[in-house]
Amino acid sequence: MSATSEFKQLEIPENTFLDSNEMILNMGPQHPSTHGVLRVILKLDGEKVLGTECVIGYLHRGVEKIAENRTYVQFNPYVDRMDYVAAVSNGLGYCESVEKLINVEAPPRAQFLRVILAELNRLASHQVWLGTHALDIGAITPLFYTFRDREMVLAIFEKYCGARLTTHAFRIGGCIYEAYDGFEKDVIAYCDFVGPKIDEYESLLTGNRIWIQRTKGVGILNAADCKALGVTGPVLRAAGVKWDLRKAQPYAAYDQVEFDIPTAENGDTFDRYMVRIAEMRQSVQILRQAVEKLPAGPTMAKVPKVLKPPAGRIYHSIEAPKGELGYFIVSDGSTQPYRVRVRPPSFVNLQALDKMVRGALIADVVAVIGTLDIVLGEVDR
Amino acid sequence: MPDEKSELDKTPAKALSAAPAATTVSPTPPSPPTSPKPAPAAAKPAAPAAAPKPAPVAWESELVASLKRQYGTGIREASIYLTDEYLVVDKSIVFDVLTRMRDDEHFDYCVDVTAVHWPKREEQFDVVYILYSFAKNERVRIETTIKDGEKVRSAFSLWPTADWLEREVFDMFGIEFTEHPGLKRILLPEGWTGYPLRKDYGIRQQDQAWVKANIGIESGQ
Amino acid sequence: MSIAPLLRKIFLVDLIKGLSITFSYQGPKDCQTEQYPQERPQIADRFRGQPLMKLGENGETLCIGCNLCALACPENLITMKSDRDPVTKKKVMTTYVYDVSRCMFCGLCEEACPTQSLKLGTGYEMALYSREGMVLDREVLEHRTDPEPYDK
Amino acid sequence: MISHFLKFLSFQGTPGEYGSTLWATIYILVIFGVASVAVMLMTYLERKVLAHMQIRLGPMRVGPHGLLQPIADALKLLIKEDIVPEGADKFLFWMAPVAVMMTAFTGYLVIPFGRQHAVTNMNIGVLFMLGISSLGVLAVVMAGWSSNSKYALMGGLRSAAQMVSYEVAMGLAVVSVLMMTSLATGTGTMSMIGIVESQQQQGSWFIFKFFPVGLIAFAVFAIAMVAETNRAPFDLPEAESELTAGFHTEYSGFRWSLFFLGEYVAMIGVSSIAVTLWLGGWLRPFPNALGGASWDTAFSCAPGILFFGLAAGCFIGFARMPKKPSFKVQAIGLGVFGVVLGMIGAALLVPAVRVRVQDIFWFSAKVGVFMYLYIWYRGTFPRYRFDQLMRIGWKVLLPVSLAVLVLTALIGVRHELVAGLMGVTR
Repeated sequence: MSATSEFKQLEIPENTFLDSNEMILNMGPQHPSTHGVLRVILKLDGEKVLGTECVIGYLHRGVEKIAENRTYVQFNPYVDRMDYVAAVSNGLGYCESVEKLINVEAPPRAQFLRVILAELNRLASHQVWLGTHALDIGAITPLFYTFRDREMVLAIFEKYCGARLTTHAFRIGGCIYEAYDGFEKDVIAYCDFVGPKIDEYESLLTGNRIWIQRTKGVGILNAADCKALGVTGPVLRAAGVKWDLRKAQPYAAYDQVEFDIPTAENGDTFDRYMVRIAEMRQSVQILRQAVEKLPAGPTMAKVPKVLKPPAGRIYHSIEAPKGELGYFIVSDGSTQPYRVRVRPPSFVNLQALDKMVRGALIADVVAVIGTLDIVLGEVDR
Repeated sequence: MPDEKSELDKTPAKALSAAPAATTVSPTPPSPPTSPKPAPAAAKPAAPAAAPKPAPVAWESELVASLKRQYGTGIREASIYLTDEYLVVDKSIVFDVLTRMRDDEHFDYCVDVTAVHWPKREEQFDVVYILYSFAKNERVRIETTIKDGEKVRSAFSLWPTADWLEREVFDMFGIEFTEHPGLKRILLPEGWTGYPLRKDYGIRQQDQAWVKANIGIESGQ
Repeated sequence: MSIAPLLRKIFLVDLIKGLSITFSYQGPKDCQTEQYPQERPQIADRFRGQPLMKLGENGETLCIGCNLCALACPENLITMKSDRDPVTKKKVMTTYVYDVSRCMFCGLCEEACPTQSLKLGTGYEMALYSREGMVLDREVLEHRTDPEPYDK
Repeated sequence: MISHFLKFLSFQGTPGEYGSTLWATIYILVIFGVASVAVMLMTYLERKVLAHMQIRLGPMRVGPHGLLQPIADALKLLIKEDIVPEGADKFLFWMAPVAVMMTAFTGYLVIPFGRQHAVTNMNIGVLFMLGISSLGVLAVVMAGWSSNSKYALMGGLRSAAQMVSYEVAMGLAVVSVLMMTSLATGTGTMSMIGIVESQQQQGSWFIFKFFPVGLIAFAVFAIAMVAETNRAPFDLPEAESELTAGFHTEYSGFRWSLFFLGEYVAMIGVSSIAVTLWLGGWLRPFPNALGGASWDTAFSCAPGILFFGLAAGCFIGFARMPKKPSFKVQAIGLGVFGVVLGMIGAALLVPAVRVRVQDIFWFSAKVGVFMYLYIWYRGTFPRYRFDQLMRIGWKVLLPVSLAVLVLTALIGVRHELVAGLMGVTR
């Protein structure tokens, strides 16, 4: 929440006739399209953006400090509150990290359940992204269609673990909830349902000339910039880097399902849109395979009731819908983590905003914020 | 609905009663009955299944050997712990090592920069860099230790992503980075006193003066 | 540019495709709105909502005063006091306070409960006009009658 | 008094032509009232139609099926606190909404809702209408400037640029119609009533004239008019996701409602121009294919039948209402509303009323189609970016409208020549 020190020296002098100056425009934290409480200070020349500065922290809750004061098990529900749109992925990353720390592996059934839920969540997250992104660009209707389809995912979550948004679906050592009766049927029904719906989003947007004009060539971020800025997830893949942690360093049961990593070439907003749409299709494919292969067996590994991991430190990361979500956990041998560091994809990706919007127009800033797919709960933690 | 017994009622109890009440870590990960998961690319040589507690084992590789040749005792430790490869290097050479990692070893992606506070040690802080190489699909952690008040050279010139990550470390731990383009608080408001992730900072503690001056309330708690 | 895309562009095919989708959704059967107080959502059995303490068949409490739920709670919102019964030498819960205002419905307490006495039920209409009402004691948890469902 | 009344009723023309200031004033008041009611209806329909496109229900609580929602909105806006931002130019801030209203309503002076149903038959009607509607931009700029807010200023600037650019294409498209009016009479007319009458004489709506030239001119106008009224997909001046609300960001309560009213009145206004110029104004559809006195009678029954249909819809809704005590008032309200609609429908079938009302009905029906299109666009399209908007205005619409103008002239001259050679008398 730093002030505008960088722009402070740019005090606007007394206006004279036909004298033009740069304008500082404050966007947010109360603004319809900053996806929460992001504040962007724009330096403008007319409508053209000369520079930006992000001011974040309005939603800072000190998750990492909370972690140091909770036991490993107790901290689990808190991670759902970071990226609340993809709570399952957060929980998956945390549980896998602690499992790595205590050297326990979840049973195969749990692994597959995790894949199913994480992919459902990826679809839900992308649907929220698509709806809000389209809303930013001015199409208000896709939002309602995507939220309708997301509703089915939330219904499955509710039936599976009793909560819709902040699910707390996984526990350290596996999944504490057994799949309910008809779980597989529901997932397959959702797969059958959502396929045509993705086509529908596409026919509303993909071919639309306004959509193409608004997204093609906007907010270009090439592969080198992506790597330098640490940008991961669909943004990186849209720049042509075929890298997905699900393939590069498989976790859960991702090595037992087949899927492609969709990529694009230009790294502009349209490509990121196409990559995410393709990812949704891949997720549907993963879901079908995972349901088919879902093995029988226990869902929880043997984990002591009082968790005291040996002293040590590990880093583990997963492919969250927004990018690489990592947990760096330091244990001192007690029941509480000594330090938990969350490597949030939204936080790192948001850094690229300045690079992407320099020289663009105000309308593009909104489009780029949308295409980065940030969740302020995760940016600020 | 006291008489309605849903599955939820049974499952947790079953799972919990199956778990041993002991406080020690169960040493052997249960081997899955069907199709054991093939080891991922970075294999799991560490943490032998029989060992009661996983311990770091020495990390032998060409990279480590060449680094050791170049920096000698500057490389204090090179180990693998639970598949995580990490180096502990001296503060004086950490920037050089990072530069080398980026330029010669293709670690072109800086995953994270963070810190850990150990108030009882003389060198209070661990500064941790997590690097990843797309070409090698390999992740390396580079750690260094510094005293309170000591400065570290910023990795911004190597990876621009370090900008915000280092600002967050500064914000939360008060570790200063030299040659950083704009080192200031990022999550907390400017003018806040105290560094929340230090161990001597209480979980309910906050800058009362700031809160009073800027928000006009006595306390947020 | 070949002729077909050009024609498609001139005749606004892309725009008409979008228009036809929004047009086709106008029917009342596609409507997804749930008119809340009249139509009530289907709540899953596992839903984690209103906390309850279940009673045994004869109306006796199932709680054995083990305090595990209070220990499991990340928010420390459960306060329990127990005494040892002088006759049976068993622990007996004396007071039990559950502060729903801080609850995040994670379900760790019900998982910790060895007798399945504590449960997060399916009630979801928990809005109140006062914070004090959110602090539930044993009486409320055990004999909670669901409030009159909102129907206006 | 009564004879005066009957004399005016039997006069086939507007109050302006009749030369009565009293009747003109009455007409103005009636138009003002009806337009305001139409805006309220439009807000209700917009919310309902948009909601259904977005698989929602829209307003359902205030009155049966939210029928009283516009009234509730209006009340809420009237009693809301009126905030003037610090540092605002008070006078301009006060003037801007008034100016929006004035410009929007002044154009209605020349709109012919029927042969008799216009305040006056002004000989420069179209020019007057275009001129007045382009004055609206002044009010928007005033609002944007006086608010002392950067968002409002940006909105005002965008609006000024946008309205000025699209005016050009709009005007050129109109000129092609004016040329078409000269075909039958030798001299064209700018009178709105005259344009409709010339379509009647030529036996063709101008949208079908010299197919597809008329259609293209109409398309240019239809696009430009959406931009002119700042509606999606050209709603940049008030682009919510970028500028929160554009030029009226700082307005609240009653002042804001004047902007709102002005916007919708302007929408109806420009749609009226389009209807008058291309879609035959108050003329009923299929005058040639389905001509004759019996068809005339059949078509004149349409308004009554429409109201009966609406009443039937109300009764179906009445029957479907949940049978709960809390719904009793709503159900009765819907039933009563249905009865009222039915009675109106019955009244509209009386021959004397029927003949006088059918013009207004056909005109309103055509305008209604445009209103639906406005809502439909808003429900479907993303928003253009500023530079793209300008590009379309100057690089697409302007050349096309120029080409249409030239084509119309060429075809018109050829048509006249052929007609002259054939010796057809005008």
